[in-house]
Amino acid sequence: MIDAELEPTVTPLSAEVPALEVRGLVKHYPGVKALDGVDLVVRQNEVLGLAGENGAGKSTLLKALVGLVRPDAGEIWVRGKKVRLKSVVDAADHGIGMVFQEQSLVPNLTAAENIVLGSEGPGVRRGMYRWKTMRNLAQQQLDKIGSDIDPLARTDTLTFAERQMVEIAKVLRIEQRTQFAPVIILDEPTSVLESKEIETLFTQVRRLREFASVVFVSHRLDEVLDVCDRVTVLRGGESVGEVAAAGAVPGDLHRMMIGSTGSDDHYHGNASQRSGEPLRPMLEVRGLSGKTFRDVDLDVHAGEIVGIVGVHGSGREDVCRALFGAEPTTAGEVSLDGTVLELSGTRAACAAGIGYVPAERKIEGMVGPMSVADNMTLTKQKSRCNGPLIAPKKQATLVDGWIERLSIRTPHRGTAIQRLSGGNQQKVVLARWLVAGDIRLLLLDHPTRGLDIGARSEVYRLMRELANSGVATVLLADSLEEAIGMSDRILVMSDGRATKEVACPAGGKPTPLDLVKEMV
Amino acid sequence: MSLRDAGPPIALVVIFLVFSALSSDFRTIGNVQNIMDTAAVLAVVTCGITFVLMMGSIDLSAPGIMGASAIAVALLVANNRNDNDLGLIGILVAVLLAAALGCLSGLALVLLKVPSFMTTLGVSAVGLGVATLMFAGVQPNISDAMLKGWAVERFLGFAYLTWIAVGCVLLGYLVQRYSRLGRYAFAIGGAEEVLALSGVKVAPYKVAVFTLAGAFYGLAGVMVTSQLSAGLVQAGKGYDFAAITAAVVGGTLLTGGRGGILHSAVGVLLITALTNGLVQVGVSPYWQGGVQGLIVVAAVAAAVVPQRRRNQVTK
Amino acid sequence: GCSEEAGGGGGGDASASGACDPADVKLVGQVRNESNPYEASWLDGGDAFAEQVGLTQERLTYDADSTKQQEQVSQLLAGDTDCLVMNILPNGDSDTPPIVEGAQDAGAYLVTQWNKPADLNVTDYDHWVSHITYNGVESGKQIGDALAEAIGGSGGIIALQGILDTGAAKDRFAGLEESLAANPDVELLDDQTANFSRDEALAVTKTLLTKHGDDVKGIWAANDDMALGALAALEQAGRDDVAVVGIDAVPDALTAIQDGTMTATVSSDGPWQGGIGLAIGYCVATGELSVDDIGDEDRAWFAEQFLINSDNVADFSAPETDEADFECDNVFSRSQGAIS
Amino acid sequence: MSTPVLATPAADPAVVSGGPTVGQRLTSFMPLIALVALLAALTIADPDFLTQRSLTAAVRTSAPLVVLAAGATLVVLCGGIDLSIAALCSLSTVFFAMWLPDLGGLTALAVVVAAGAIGAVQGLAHVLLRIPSFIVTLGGLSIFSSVALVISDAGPIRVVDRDATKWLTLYVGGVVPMAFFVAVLVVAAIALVLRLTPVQSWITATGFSESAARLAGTPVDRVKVAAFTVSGACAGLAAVMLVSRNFSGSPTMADNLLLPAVAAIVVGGTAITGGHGSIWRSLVGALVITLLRVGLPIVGVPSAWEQILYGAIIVAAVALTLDRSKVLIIK
Ligand SMILES: Nc1ncnc2c1ncn2[C@@H]1O[C@H](COP(=O)(O)OP(=O)(O)OP(=O)(O)O)[C@@H](O)[C@H]1O
Ligand SMILES: Nc1ncnc2c1ncn2[C@@H]1O[C@H](COP(=O)(O)OP(=O)(O)OP(=O)(O)O)[C@@H](O)[C@H]1O
Ligand SMILES: [Mg+2]
Ligand SMILES: [Mg+2]
Repeated sequence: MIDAELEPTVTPLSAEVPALEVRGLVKHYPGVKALDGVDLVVRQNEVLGLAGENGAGKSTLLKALVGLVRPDAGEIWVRGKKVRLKSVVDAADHGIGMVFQEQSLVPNLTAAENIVLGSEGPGVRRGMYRWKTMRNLAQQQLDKIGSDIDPLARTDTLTFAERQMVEIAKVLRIEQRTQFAPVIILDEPTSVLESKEIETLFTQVRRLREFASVVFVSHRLDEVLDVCDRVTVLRGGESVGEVAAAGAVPGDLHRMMIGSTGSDDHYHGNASQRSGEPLRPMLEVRGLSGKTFRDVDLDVHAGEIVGIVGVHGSGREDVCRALFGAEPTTAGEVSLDGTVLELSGTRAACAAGIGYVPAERKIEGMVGPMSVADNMTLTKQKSRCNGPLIAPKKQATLVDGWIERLSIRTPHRGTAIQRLSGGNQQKVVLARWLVAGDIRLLLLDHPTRGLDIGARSEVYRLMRELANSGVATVLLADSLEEAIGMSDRILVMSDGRATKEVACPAGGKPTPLDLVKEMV
Repeated sequence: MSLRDAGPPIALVVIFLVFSALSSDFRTIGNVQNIMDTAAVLAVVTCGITFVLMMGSIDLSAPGIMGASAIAVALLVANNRNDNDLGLIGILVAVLLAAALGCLSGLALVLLKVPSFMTTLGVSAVGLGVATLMFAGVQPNISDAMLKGWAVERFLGFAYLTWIAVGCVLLGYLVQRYSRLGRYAFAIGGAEEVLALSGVKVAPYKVAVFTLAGAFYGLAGVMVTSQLSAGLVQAGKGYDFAAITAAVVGGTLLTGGRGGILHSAVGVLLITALTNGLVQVGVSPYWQGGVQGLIVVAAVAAAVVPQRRRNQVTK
Repeated sequence: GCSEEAGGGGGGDASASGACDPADVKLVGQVRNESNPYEASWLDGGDAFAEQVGLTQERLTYDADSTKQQEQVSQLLAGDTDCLVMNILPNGDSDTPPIVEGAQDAGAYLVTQWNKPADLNVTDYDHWVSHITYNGVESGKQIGDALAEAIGGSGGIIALQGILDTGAAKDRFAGLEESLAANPDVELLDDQTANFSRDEALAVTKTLLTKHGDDVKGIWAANDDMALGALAALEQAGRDDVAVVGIDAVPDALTAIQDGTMTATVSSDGPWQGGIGLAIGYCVATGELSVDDIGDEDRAWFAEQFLINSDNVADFSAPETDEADFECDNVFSRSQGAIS
Repeated sequence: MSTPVLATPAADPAVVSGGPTVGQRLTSFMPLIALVALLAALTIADPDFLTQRSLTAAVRTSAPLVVLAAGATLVVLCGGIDLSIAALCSLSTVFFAMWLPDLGGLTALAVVVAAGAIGAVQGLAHVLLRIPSFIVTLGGLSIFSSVALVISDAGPIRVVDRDATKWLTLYVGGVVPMAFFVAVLVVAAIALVLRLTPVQSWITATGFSESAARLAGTPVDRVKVAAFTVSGACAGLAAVMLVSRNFSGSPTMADNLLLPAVAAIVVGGTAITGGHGSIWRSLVGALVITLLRVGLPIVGVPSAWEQILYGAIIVAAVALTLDRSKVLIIK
């Protein structure tokens, strides 16, 4: 009975009709034209890449395709029929499903429930759950992507990456929902995955192509070219071109995205710019232990960038939080610039000149409804005040300066940060630690997650600039390449312990393979 | 049951042990029966409120809804005010009236987009008004043997009302664990916006939860009427905060998404045992409220110790 | 700058005795709520009097909320007050002074009942025409004695107190203590408050019954609502050997006395109270009665009350107000003397 | 370096005007519109209601509620709730009556400070023990009631010396009651502090997203304790106003003001979930609630219907005043 429901029954269409077509889609937000007449064609059985800078309109376009954004003008055609999508259900009925850029799972439900949520099928009879069926349905989805997550685990006990896998398992339910070949949209699914998981995902994407169409968004252009057949590039809410993946190089895409030449070799460019030897040890960690890590020793010198790498659950994230006073420790000593730190809380950490950029931007990094300006000056209130009072002019000059310097794309400094694209939000969060210019240690947890190449280079440049001015940086990088490219030294962690330290000087960089060997 | 859920039951056991040590009257079978009987009405109210709290909403409508259903049932079963003698049907109608009032809170929440705090406060006032209209200055006393019997007759040592409460807790547990309504209520408390992204329309479920809660309050109002043999407008006075306290003490979060009926049942027993114990050990009536408040705070504080984290959010 | 006036209007006239046209008199009755039979009957009594003089009564309730009562009264006094007559049940002792001062300043005619601080003298004011109450100590003692007699002069009893910070609760309990002193073999096992509420009395009584078990021979309740709650608790505990007494003579209590489940109560006559306050104020406002002519003993007085038990319950089962009670020369007929 | 996607192209994208739209401006005036509508309705029901004397009496009445709601608004903005305000206010009336003979003219100050300190203790319990504010203040409510009952010997305490509170019973310019004037001053003072200092940012961040606020190094705990302190102090000031009006302190005097005060906050359009709202909104909300409390019975609505109307109107008022663009999920 379950099998019958799971069997995709695909109605073949004539090959010329695109699975999905968008014509002249327009969407205005107050002060922003997010989409300015986008055209897009998704053919049957192809993987279409979508590339564009932060804020180019990718997410907006994709949300319009699943009925979450009501376009102001333009048409959407599905399999040769013009449609009006009013809701996610509508879109699903037309065979369109999406994995959202910001995670969207219910944390207190089991993975199984999340996977079947909204399309429980035989999992619910007469309003009552049939847990066994539900579990089986979910297990089948998880099997498809080769994940060994326990379907009955509560979602909030899973790691970020595991949750991402659940999301993908969930969207694949669309196969059961419709008799058409589905269109599956993946908005930056890889930004939080590790290379092994990414490979699994790509295997899935290739499998999906056999009977479905996939739209794939990523800021990692090599990835895009690797998995996609064709890439459409968006710029400023318009489609500016299309590239066949075969034979293309990331540079081609990048050029189209920004309208000029660029390089994707962004890590290495100026690695050796820093002058002279590291001055003095800025951060000294001795025998730091906590719930998920033990006996961690770590030195970071002023002007040095130290990367920490490790697989999920290595505890590196918690070490970072502990250094910021946001996670309790059980033993160990931490000193900053020769002064022993109490690790009593985030306030004290800030006062000592430590900055922290959390990985989960949406929940921990920003205050959504607050303005860009307020978010930016949240930590360093002094920077916008004269005495105890806010000086609006001072704030405006300061904030506008940083908006320009980091090319943050926002209609106004007073715009709520939640209205910005993910990449631009990240830049605001970073800027928060920079406005006062008194930072000594910066803890960056996946600081470039979701950023486009341009923004990334910008962030890398910033990190280098800060390092050159004597800031010590701890980096939990998005990828091993990033870690290698940016770091002067790399600490390898596994199972909560620092297992190895790898020197990483300019000119003598290890390969990712060297690190992977140390990690397991 | 995970460690983070163990706090309230431990607190319950501790309170039982402490009072048993302090008072020989407390540890009698009769008193345990008394505690269970006394807890019955609060338990039923708490069943209703728990579903609402699970969604992250709040419900202050119990006093009004209980008042309306108490008067309604008193006027529908055999009584001294009119010739009605509808028996069980009368009880059913009173519970339906209560469910309708609960539904009203839910509708105002999803249609007018007014926070539940206000819609339920408003519905409570409406319920009290309706009850006062029906009361019309003359106390309705019931003579219906069955309804009166619920409070008096016993099975295995406990009043029928206590068994009704046990039934409600069981029913509530089943709804919470196995019905889509219960699981969605739980999910709404966890991440309402995600449900919408998954194509689930949350509005009907919200209305249904408030309706269900209203029905529970209605039954509680009927139970109070059975206990007092009379319909009182004030039948539900104070039950709103008492039930919320019981639920929260039991481990249900006001922000939603955690806890459940069994947690709340533990909370109800805890609160009732506390009230009873303070009388049994002879704490001055002036101090009873204060001591109870202190112990509730201490119990919750002790219960959150194991799950205390640095960056934890407490609202 | 600051001043004491709240704009024009109002202000007490020199002479307290009014010369209002009977048709201009505005009658206001204010009690806690209409969801309680005693207070509902009070307002009905007020309506009956108003009809008698061809007027209507404005019915106000304040949900047993002191602040709301003050707010209503001050709003009322901000209107036209020249011929305003108010018959008010203050929520507690402390609520009386501001009402009195407000009425005095605004020149309205005020009669209060039940609650008044002992050291606030009616004779110090000329618009506060009268204060009526029942002798709480006396009633508490009367039912205490009746209870002692019902249990044969010896045994344990428990007491259910009213809202602890009201004068009525305190006086009645003081009466019980007097009675206990006179009946040395009666032992007070426990006293708890049930806030004048039937529901709370039920829970408290159940607990006390399990605590003291068969030692409980009688229950003294500071009002009938609590006595009825105690009766329900006794029924649920399967006890029919416990005597119960209360105060107020609400219809249910009278029925219970008739049925023999309750021992005694003390009459308070809601309909009469609702009418008499308005009547006194009306007589002064229309000039038929002058405040100066009212004797000091009639400015603050105890109204007549009776102990009701199975012997005389039949006489009280249908309380009737006599229109003659409200005639201007007869309004003090039920006085049992000045409040000492 | 890139093509701007701004609808209004400008050399410097950051200076594009992002002021509020007409709709947004209107929503911030909604509480006032609700107030005027209610006043109009009451006047239609009873034309005598709209007199200067009657309005003066109404705003005088509203003063303690305004102060209570103003203080508690801060706690609500931080994402918590303070259920103890009314009980603390009652306790403070007892303090006032008991201390007056000894402290004389300083009593009012002493009561406000003491109530503020008690509020601070609750705030500390909340942030240090990590107990939800609902529970801490519910515990506080019962404890304060008990203490008030015990120290007052369960009865009202008369205030014979009225000079200490006389100033509150005066009128500014002959029409504005001093108590209301003081209440507005308190609201204005709090509003100014919020507007001119970073406190507003801290409170908003704490209310909308406490964990983000913490990780940004915002003094979350201090802000919360401060909010509870101000809330407590406001309860103390409200107590002084009540004593000035009732000539006595009583252990239950203000107990029934809890729900009206919270209702005032919500009717003003402040989100009960925290983050969004303002202290001015609570001022208007308190006036709406006061008009409902005193207006409905005075214009002759029968008691049972008064309750029904009250329930319907507060829901309708919130439907009007809540800015749903700021509060995305209504719980
Ligand atoms: N709800 C909204 N309200 C106002 N503006 C919005 C809203 N959503 C998106 N925008 C604006 O629309 C533009 C396009 O945003 P979108 O999220 O589609 O970009 P994106 O290409 O997905 O960027 P990223 O790579 O950073 O995810 C941005 O300028 C953004 O600020
Ligand atoms: N030894 C452990 N015991 C229990 N839980 C653990 C343990 N190690 C890690 N975890 C849990 O797994 C989570 C993931 O760990 P963490 O995020 O520190 O790993 P990571 O290496 O930073 O992963 P990523 O590559 O995603 O950044 C932790 O927050 C913690 O809750
Ligand atoms: Mg995006
Ligand atoms: Mg991680």
